[in-house]
Amino acid sequence: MSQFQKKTQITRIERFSSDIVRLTLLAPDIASIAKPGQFVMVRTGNGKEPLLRRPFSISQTSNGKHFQILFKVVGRGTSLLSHCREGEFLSILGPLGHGFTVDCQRLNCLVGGGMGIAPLLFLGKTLSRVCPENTPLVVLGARNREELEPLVQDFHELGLNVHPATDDGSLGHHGLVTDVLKKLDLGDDCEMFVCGPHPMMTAVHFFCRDRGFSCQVSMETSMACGMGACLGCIVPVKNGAYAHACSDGPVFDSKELLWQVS
Amino acid sequence: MSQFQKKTQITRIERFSSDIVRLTLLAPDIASIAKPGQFVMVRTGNGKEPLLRRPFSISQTSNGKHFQILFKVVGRGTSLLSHCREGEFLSILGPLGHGFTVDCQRLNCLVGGGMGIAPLLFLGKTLSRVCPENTPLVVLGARNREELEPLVQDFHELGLNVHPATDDGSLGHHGLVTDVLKKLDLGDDCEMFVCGPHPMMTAVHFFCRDRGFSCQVSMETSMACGMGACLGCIVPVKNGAYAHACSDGPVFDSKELLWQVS
Amino acid sequence: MASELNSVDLRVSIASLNLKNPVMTASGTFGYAREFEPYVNLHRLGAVVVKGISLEPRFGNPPPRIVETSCGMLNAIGLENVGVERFISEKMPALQQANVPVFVNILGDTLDEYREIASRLAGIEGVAGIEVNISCPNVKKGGVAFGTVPEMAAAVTAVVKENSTVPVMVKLSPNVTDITVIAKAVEDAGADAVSLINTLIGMAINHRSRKPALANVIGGLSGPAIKPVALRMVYQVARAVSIPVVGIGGIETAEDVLEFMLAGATAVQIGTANFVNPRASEEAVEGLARHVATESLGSIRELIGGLILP
Amino acid sequence: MASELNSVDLRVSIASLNLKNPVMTASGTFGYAREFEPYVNLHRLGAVVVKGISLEPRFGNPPPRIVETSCGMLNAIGLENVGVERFISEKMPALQQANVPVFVNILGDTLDEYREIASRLAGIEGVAGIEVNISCPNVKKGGVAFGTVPEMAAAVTAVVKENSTVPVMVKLSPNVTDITVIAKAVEDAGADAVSLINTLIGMAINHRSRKPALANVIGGLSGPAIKPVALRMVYQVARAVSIPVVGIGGIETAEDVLEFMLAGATAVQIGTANFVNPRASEEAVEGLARHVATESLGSIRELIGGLILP
Ligand SMILES: Cc1cc2nc3c(=O)[nH]c(=O)nc-3n(C[C@H](O)[C@H](O)[C@H](O)COP(=O)(O)OP(=O)(O)OC[C@H]3O[C@@H](n4cnc5c(N)ncnc54)[C@H](O)[C@@H]3O)c2cc1C
Ligand SMILES: Cc1cc2nc3c(=O)[nH]c(=O)nc-3n(C[C@H](O)[C@H](O)[C@H](O)COP(=O)(O)OP(=O)(O)OC[C@H]3O[C@@H](n4cnc5c(N)ncnc54)[C@H](O)[C@@H]3O)c2cc1C
Ligand SMILES: Cc1cc2nc3c(=O)[nH]c(=O)nc-3n(C[C@H](O)[C@H](O)[C@H](O)COP(=O)(O)O)c2cc1C
Ligand SMILES: Cc1cc2nc3c(=O)[nH]c(=O)nc-3n(C[C@H](O)[C@H](O)[C@H](O)COP(=O)(O)O)c2cc1C
Ligand code: FES
Ligand code: FES
Repeated sequence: MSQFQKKTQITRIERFSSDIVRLTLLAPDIASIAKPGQFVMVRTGNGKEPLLRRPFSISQTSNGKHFQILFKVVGRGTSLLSHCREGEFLSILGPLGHGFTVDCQRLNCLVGGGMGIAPLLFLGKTLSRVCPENTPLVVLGARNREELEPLVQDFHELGLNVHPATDDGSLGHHGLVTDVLKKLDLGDDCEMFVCGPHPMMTAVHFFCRDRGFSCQVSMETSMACGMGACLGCIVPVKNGAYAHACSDGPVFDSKELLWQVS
Repeated sequence: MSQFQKKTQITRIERFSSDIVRLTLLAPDIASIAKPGQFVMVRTGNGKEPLLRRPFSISQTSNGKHFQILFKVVGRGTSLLSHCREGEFLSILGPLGHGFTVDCQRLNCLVGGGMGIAPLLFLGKTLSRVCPENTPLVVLGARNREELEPLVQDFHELGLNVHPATDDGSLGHHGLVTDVLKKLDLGDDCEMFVCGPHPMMTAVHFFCRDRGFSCQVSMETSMACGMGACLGCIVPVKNGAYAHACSDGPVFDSKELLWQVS
Repeated sequence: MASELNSVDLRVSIASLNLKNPVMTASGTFGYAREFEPYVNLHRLGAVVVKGISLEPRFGNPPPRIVETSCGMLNAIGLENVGVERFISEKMPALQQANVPVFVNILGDTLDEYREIASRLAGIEGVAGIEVNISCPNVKKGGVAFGTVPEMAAAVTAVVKENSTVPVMVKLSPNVTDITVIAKAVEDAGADAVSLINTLIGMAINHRSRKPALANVIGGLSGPAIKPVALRMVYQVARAVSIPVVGIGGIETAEDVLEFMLAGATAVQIGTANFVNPRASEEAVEGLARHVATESLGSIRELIGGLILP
Repeated sequence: MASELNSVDLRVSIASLNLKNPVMTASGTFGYAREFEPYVNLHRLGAVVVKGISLEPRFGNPPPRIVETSCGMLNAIGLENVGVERFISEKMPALQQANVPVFVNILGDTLDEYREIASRLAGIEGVAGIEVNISCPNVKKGGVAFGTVPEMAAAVTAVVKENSTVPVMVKLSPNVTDITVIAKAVEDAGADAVSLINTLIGMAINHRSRKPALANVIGGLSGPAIKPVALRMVYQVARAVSIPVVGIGGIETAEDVLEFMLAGATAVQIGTANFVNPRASEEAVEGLARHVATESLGSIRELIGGLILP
């Protein structure tokens, strides 16, 4: 697998809301080979604090030259990133991990929550290209309209219709994405692509299990290295063992993982 | 003694060379009471690294509203400071320490080397105001013309004539400030105000001792607190004891300190 | 809001001593308190601990005495202090005015010195408690052994306790294999509380000059860098002893204080952070009050040892 | 310039083993080396130390296993590994290709386990040395005691040495009162070298959830935060023993390597820094070469223990 450590230039900064930012980075090596579901490890500053890189999904590539990350400010690392300026350089490792596996013969359904929507945009774009005859379903959830609208917009630009859901009902369905899923006609050979908060992924996993659908989930864990060296990023699998989100994932067949009924 | 901890706004940034920067800060509380030779402790970033504040001399005040610091980039703290933007806020403690004592009856001679010139500008300005009949002598040294010229300029604007010296001869005397001092007519009742590298201050101290001149030196040491709490900033005085640069100084009568003949 | 915050219950007790709140300042980082008056309302703190006092005045180590490290600093002050007599005559009067409980941090090279300092301080107005420093890494003579050998730690504790009229807190060194052994030894010897941690022994080198960064070669590491070690030791000691534990090490904010209290600390001391933000201690008190109010806790004491184990 | 740098003498030896240069990678931070091939020319490193290997495979601790701290990180991996048999069959072949000396880090719960692992590794092609981990803080059984009691440290050393055909390096724990005592014990028991430090035991708490940040509650602290402690211990141990000392702890750059070598280290290991900058080890080698060239040193060995004391 090809991976690179690169100083990449920030060519564009978009602020979607007070705490949601998208950066476009010039990185042909990475952008030209990245696959949907893969991620990068980003150094958020030049100093020793925060010490570790932060993982972000590749949320889109363009022309094989640029790629984007979309993130929410939740702590010191993302706060530093959000204060970057155009023209500055960021140190990036990537592309890392195994992405989504696509099959044009099935009904593909993308389910994203919050910042979990980031990798699904890349997936949606790829599906539109490789399976032009097979338009995927897209179900996206977030806290409110402010957070969701700009992301929905991106899918519209790909020509994809979106079923939105918000916690406060300010856009689309008032409630959970699983409520929306239940109402959709998903046939009997559906493949679900899910990325979002753990409770949401748990719910979608059980939903798919009950209906006999396949389900690919992208797992978020704490990561120190992103390349299989630290063994910190585990997710429990069957019979007491663990898989490594960075190298075995981040995308897993949900059936391989251990899920707790809540 | 009045001291303040303030978030102060950067109102102006001047880059004199690749590594010499002057910041103007809006801080009426501090600017209105500061005296030449006093310093401030500056937090150079928002994170935990670098952890400690950095000491900088107050290099000028204006209108009782603004004050300036002039510094050279030598490490991580000064590098972070040099990347600040106008409008940003810096956390400042000050004014700290005891400054210079002036006597209008004597021939005042200001001797500065490198960034040690910073506090002397404030002193020169004050002397011009409080002792208008008594123009001080000014001798300034630095590595080269690039470093020294902008600082000399500031003294010219005060109407003060400067005797420059540079290590490479690119401006003024080719050599040390003490060479220049030896050639000047200093009379027999001269008061020397010195700030610069330790070897320079040592040389000026012995020069003054031999001629019977008074000599006030501003001492630089590593400082953690700047306010007499950590006891880290000591300078050796007579009989094995120590003085604290931040609270007993930074300006000392050179006769009180222990100097090593080199 | 401000008045609401004043009414929240932040009180904690260390033996017979009742503190307004759990926030104290750490010895050697708050001078004799007076230095912080421009920044802090001293009477709003739980207590202050003053710079370590010895029997005779000490000049301390030659310079350089401090050096910054990653998220921390090393110091080798060498216990510079004015000695117990001048402390009482010159420093106590101002402290008595400050209206805040004062712990005097004491240190000696021999049991007799500890005894002597304790007796001189006994009955001095304004001394609310004694903190016995058995852990300073900078004194070459008895200092280190007192803090690392349980029998010696117990002996110092007993001597100071016998000669004191106020609560005695023993300050433990982290530079040991098992800190709970020392903690139990001083508890058995009569300590009213333990405070921990003192600095970790460390070193820095300037590769250009090829010299140690400190004239003393080694020094004590403090600041955020050591917080994980301090938190672990407080957790271990709080489970091993039944006297109050005072947590120290890398504390900067109210959140840090909460963590130490959850780990089992009854109170805390803020050290190096005072240099970075002289108002750190008072801001921590304010932050704790906000937390107790927001979380609708009956009192901050509910948090002590409240860590939820997996 | 590049060719000039290739000709500078960076060689060091650890017992019978001659290394190209003093830069190794630390166990548990470099996987089985293969993970770093996209970033590092492995053959340019002095040596690599692989993740700790036990007799049987281990799943390790439940998540969360890592948490960041100020200028450091805590880990409680719990020694997840494939076991010695699968290590030999699955991991060694790739390592043999890599053209770099490999140290295998081994750990056990009993003397017998150490003996068994050492014998299985004896004679395996590509194993240049054994690093005996007696210091991992995460194993609840014998792990900690082996590293903190001199007699036990000596016993493990002797057992591994007897069953090994390659140099044996013993990795010391910093969580002890006097690390020189353990270092001397393993030297007397036949260790060819000592490496230090392993992680400091620490803890982190999430004050919102009131839970420990690690499922294992405590973990090992690494990174720049611990460098001053590591440097001090390397300095002390280098003066106490006459076998080579390998310095570990917070090393990120060639400058850090120089500091450890001045303190007495013959070689070093880069750990946590590999996560931040996967090229850290190779860049350190390059930096050392530049330093030796710029300072016109005959060889890097001139620097070992070259600290100038005041
Ligand atoms: C494979 C992968 C892909 C990711 N992709 C994206 C993405 O595209 N966009 C995006 O915004 N984020 C993404 N994340 C999460 C992102 O890495 C974290 O938000 C980021 O590391 C936080 O860094 P910080 O320094 O700002 O926060 P910290 O100071 O480290 O943490 C602040 C708070 O956020 C919480 N937090 C930290 N990491 C996570 C996490 N992984 N999930 C949930 N909460 C966390 C912490 O517990 C803490 O409460 C991804 C994570 C992984 C593992
Ligand atoms: C009272 C006082 C007033 C000062 N006024 C000024 C001023 O007006 N302008 C100015 O440029 N500097 C001044 N200094 C020095 C200034 O504080 C340091 O340059 C600064 O702290 C360096 O911070 P840093 O993080 O960039 O460097 P660091 O990373 O801390 O150090 C980088 C290098 O610089 C060296 N260094 C650090 N501090 C000093 C020092 N005090 N003197 C000499 N070398 C040092 C270090 O040994 C190291 O080699 C003053 C110092 C004191 C004590
Ligand atoms: C400059 C300095 C001086 C100190 N002097 C003393 C002292 O005299 N007595 C003592 O018991 N501890 C002393 N300490 C240790 C602190 O009280 C505290 O235990 C340690 O710094 C850890 O806390 P921190 O990380 O919050 O600083 C000193 C620490 C520093 C940084
Ligand atoms: C994630 C992680 C896993 C580790 N695993 C091991 C191990 O298996 N065996 C071992 O002896 N040390 C292990 N260590 C300790 C390191 O080898 C090293 O001693 C320590 O991290 C200090 O060096 P550093 O500050 O450069 O990281 C591990 C460290 C980390 C961070
Ligand atoms: S993040 Fe290090 S192994 Fe996955
Ligand atoms: S800098 Fe702390 S006492 Fe002077």
